Amino acid sequence: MHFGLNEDQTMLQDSVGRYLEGASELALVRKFVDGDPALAADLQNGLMDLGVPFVLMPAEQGGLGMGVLEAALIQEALGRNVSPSPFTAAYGMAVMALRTCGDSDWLGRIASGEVVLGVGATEAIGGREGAGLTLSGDKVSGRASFVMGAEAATHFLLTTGEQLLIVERSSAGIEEVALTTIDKTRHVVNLDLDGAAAHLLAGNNHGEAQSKMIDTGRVLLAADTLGAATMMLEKAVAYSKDREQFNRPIGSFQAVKHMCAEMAAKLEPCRSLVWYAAYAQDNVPEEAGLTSRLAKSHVSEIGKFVARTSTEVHGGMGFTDLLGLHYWFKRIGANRQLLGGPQAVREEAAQLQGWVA
Amino acid sequence: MHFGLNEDQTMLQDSVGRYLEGASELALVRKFVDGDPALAADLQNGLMDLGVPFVLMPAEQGGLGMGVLEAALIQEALGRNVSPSPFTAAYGMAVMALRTCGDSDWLGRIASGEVVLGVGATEAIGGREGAGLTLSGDKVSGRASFVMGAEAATHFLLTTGEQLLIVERSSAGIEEVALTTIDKTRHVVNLDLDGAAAHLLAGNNHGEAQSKMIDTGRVLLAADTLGAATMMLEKAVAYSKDREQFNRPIGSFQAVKHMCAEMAAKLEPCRSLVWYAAYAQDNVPEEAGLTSRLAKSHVSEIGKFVARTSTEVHGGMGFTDLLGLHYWFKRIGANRQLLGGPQAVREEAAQLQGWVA
Amino acid sequence: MDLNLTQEYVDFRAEVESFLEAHKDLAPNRNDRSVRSEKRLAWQQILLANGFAARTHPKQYGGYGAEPDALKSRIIAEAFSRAKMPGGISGQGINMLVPTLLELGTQEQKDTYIKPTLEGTMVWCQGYSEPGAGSDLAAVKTSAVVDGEDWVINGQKIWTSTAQFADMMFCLVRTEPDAKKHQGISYILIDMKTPGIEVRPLMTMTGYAEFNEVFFTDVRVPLHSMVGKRGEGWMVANATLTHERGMLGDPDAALSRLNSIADIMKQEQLNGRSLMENDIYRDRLVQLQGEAYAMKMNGMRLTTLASQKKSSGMAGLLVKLQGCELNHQMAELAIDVMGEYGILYEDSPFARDRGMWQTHYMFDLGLIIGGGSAQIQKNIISERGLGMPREPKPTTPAAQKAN
Amino acid sequence: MDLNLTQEYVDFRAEVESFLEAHKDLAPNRNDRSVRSEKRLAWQQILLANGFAARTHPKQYGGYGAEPDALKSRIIAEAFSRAKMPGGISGQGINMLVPTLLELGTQEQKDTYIKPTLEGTMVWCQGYSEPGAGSDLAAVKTSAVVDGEDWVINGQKIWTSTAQFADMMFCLVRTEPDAKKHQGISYILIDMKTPGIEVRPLMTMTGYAEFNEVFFTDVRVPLHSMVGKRGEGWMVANATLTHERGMLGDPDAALSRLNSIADIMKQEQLNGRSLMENDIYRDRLVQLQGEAYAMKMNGMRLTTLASQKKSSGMAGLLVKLQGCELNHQMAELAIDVMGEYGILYEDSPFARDRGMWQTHYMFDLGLIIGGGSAQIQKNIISERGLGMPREPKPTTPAAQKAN
Repeated sequence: MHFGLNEDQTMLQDSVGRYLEGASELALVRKFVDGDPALAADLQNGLMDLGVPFVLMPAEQGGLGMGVLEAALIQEALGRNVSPSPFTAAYGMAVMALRTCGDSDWLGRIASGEVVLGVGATEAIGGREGAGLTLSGDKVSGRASFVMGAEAATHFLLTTGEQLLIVERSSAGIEEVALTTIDKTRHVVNLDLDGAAAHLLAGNNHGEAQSKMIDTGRVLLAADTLGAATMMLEKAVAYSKDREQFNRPIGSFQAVKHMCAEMAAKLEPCRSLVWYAAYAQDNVPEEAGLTSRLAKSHVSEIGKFVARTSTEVHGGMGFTDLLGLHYWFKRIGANRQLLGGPQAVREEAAQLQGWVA
Repeated sequence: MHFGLNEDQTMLQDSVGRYLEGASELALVRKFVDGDPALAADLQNGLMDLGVPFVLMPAEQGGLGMGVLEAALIQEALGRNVSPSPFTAAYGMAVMALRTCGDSDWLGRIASGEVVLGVGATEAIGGREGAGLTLSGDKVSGRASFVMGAEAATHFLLTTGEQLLIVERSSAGIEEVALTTIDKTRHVVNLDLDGAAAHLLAGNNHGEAQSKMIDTGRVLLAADTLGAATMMLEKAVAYSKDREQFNRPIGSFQAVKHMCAEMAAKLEPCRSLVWYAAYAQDNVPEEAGLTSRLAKSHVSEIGKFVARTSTEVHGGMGFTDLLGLHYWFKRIGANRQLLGGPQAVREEAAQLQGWVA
Repeated sequence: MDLNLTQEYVDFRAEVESFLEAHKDLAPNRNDRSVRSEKRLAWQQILLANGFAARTHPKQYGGYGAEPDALKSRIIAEAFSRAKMPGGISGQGINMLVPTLLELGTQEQKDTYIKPTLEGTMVWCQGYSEPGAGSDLAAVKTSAVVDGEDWVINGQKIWTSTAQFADMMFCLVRTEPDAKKHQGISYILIDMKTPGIEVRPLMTMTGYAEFNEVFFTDVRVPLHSMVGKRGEGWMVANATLTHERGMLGDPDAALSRLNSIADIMKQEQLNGRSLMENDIYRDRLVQLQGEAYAMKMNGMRLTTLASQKKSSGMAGLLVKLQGCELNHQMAELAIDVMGEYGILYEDSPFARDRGMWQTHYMFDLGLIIGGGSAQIQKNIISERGLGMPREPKPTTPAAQKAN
Repeated sequence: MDLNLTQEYVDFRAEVESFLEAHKDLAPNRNDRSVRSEKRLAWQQILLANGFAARTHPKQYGGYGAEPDALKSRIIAEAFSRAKMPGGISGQGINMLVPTLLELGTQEQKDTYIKPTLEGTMVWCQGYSEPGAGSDLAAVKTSAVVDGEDWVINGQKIWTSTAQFADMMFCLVRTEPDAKKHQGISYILIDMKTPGIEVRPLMTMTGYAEFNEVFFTDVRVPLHSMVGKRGEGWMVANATLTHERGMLGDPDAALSRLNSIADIMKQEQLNGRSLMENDIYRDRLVQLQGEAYAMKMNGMRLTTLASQKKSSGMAGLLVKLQGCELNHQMAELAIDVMGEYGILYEDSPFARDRGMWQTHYMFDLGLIIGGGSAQIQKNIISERGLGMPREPKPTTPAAQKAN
């Protein structure tokens, strides 16, 4: 028994981390947020060079054939560097769905780089604003909201709740509405579909594929928050050692020390929870659904606490745009709500355990 | 407009407070808790001498004809001194019910000292363990649970949910089961009734009387918690100035200072809320139900925080029996659950505002 | 305890209400925040003349000269709020500079500055905070050195909220670099049109520039621009800092914000059910309502204490700490209720009120941090409110030099 | 990451399980807390012989002499727990004194004390805390003065949990009253039957006497009773204090407590509805489940780190702070769920498990406070875990003398 990362996993995380630290530095993220799309493309190329987008892709399709744990380590590094990347949707959720359905056709098109999938899963979680899709023959209509991975998508993987399907972004009958969220490091859109051509995924286990896709997405969002929150804690500690008030580093005040201690004490167990939830997706099927939900909801709550507390430790500077701390704050805030807020996800966890009908 | 206590009210609270500080000192409370009933009787006599038990009694019956605010001030002093007293039930809730029904007969018997009423209202709030009473003719059967004021009761005022009635403690068909709670400064009992003789209260507005009785009880429990929590804060501040660790009074450590500041900042607005809720019972009928519930639930939550935090400030000594701090801790804990826990009471507040069916 | 108004105040309220009814056509839109619109300045003149602005300021400086009466102030504020009409111009000039000048200014300063400030034609900004002097305000480094008939000022200020359209700044500068920290500071008035002043907008996490930075490069102001003596600036500033603390935290605002959230919860739907039917959000709403009620009643108690000219004690010290936290938590609930729609911002389709609750959520966090952070507030509550000991002075060499 | 056991460990687990199956008739009831029952002592002998107690202690002192292997330790603990059979005797003697003696004791001390301690025939209590020395353990005042061949001890200890039936105490005393605070302390072993020792039960807020106070009046112990040198007691004690921190906080226990609460929620009814149907309590339950899972996984990570002989770092430092808080919050939920029945206590009719959840609620608060309070834990996490600066030393005269 070994609870922790093995050497390969540590190396993977280190190499992605080292790459992103330079390639996704804050100045470049700011440019992306201001409308210059270059960074997303650069990162996509850079990550492709490292081979990491294909982490979940089966080896038969030319992927790395690794598991959700490795994907989570990559996602953690992306969150840590607030990197614009469609990874969660395109290479986490979508590949998991296709892999589960055994759809080698679409997997192959992704492996070749021809296709990048955005993912709209909100309708399978809880619909607002009249969202929801219906399939009639091979035409799909309705609204898919909060579709993730729109930075780079050529196609979208959507769900009717029961069936998974793919539409081409440029096809007729799709009206795309760009959404502006607090987190401008990633792009989400609404899609209004009116008889758009839909390609059903292979296989007859779409229900299972949808579950695994959402479980994977939630684990990855938890990992993203873990990375972002870890960075916010580190920044708070560093700032508190550096910044002086009343002729002392503020990090020598008990109030500041205790704020940092509370962040660390709450956050560190989240790391083990994310590791285990990710590992369980591939290795402990009976715990996959529960741990994905517990990780998503618990890490979201702790992430919110860290985001606020780190900002407080930074004082007025944390509140300004000058240090850019708010990019992490907002990324954590967006992760909290995407694919189900904490309360909704906890309710699913209770249902799963038979605690409520 | 004057939001605060007038001179009479301040004098009332001061005189009750001064009296209880001596008469209900901790050493005597300990004796009571250990089984010696003397203190309850002494306090009853002492309070009678001050005239305060009749605070809510109409002047026509020889009472003081004052309001719930005055009763709350007395209750706050009782909580502050963890005094054994049936005041909440006997002179707050019961008198309010009788006054509302216009039952001058029973009021008169209370005024003469012949009758002291315990009150069982739990069944009107939410029944567990098969509790609930049914009236058949003038006989009542069933179980009344968590009947308050059992220290001194000669009779009990009970409810079927719709009708208010009084039974004599010593009458046939009543089996009394003493309950031990964490808070041994007050006595509660369960009553198992089997065709016990019941005296219906006068009037045909029992529903209104029951509401006002419970509202009054909740305001008084909030006032009791306010008094107990205020004392716990004061004790924490005093202890922190006195106790030295690392060659400094612990009250000079920022962590301890901030714990005390948080207690004070949360608790002080509770005082205004209790005052207003109490005042509203007699003077702002449209706010009486809501503010009674908000006071009960909010002050319970803050009370819990203060009870824990004050204990922490006292360190190991707070955890031992030596200082007796736990009598306040437990009184606050019991108040929290009696007449409806915070969540149940908030749900009633939501119903009252039409926020839920 | 008597929440009814006496006849005097009932009459006064009626008087205010009939004034408002009679003048409603002259009032500018209350959401119009522009500083120098003609309509606003004209409205200010009307308010001054009728005693609804600068009510207790001396007549000789353009005020109304009434006796301070906290209850009447509250009645005025409530009547204006009910009528949805804007009250008098407020801001740091009226709230902070004018009281300072009345207490410590020279006759010439009073004559020159107070009347136009009250009339709204002279707008002020405050130059206290610096990048290195936040919680520790006495650490200001912006220097002022005598050169001939002038002070020559160099340095930088931050968090100056109205600098971009202010005529004047009241400012803390270091004039005696060798004196002990608190004794080397002076309080100086600066014309913002003086050469060498650069105002740069300061963007915050909300994405809006609610504040500015102000840079001084060899800015020359006449020697007589000082309020109080050289080296007394700390004392002068502290005389009015207490005013600022009292300005924040309106308990009625909290309850009205709470009601907005209740409305959202009734309107927003998830899977076709109103979110007000969600037990958990509803319970959080009532929890916050309990606290908002407690804060409102605490505020009413403060009004009474003020009208009795009694010290507000603990009830006053806690207002900022608890009020900002309550607002922050209300915004948090609103966002949670909206689910994924809660993260929509600015001009996004589907965004509710341009993501106002996110703006609140962040800006309220800024208020918790700024203007005397939560940590400083807790120090004050424990020391002034509870009489707990100050932290012992540290023994580091740097600290010894400074003390 | 590989949560499967290798064949070696699968075999080992099977070995433990078959041992347990074979010996189950010899095991005492695991709720039997009596210290010296014959059955328990006999069971301890069996466990020692088979390597399920004192597994890694040297053979020459009665241990089993195995290589330390954190995973095997865990497998043993889990197998015993699954079988509901009691493990080896633990307690402060085995957990704290024995490691100290092995590291710093004289040969004679090792020979005299270790074997009977491991066998459970010699029971120890710990004499560190004093009424004036809680968080600040180095402030001990109990004095030991040389008189002839003896140390003469006077003073008082508190929080000595097993003093009422202990044979011996390991104890911190002040031997050099004029030395600096941390340098005047010595570590001494005291026979509890020595005249002049009085043990008084210490009642806590739970109503039970979980601890004792111990009073010393002219208690004489031989000079050779000291471990380490005069004045080195602080160092000796700290060598094993770290062991204590590791002992607390069993993550499996948290999840099993959580499941008990889930059972309560299914059973308890309000107005005829199971409390598990209450959305708010259920949401609180799942919140705590998320945290309990996180703590369990953190604990598994610690097992792996320990088996790799790597430092546990932050993951280890946080266990006590977070674990106690989690337990406290679980008790809080259980009480809230039970409503009015949640306040019933002791032998009250209708009380659930003699008010066990109230006992937990209070005792867990005691754990948050005691054994290195939450405040001290946060200091340690920030300083050792995050490398943040210590608080500057104060300049008060008293402090200067002491430092």
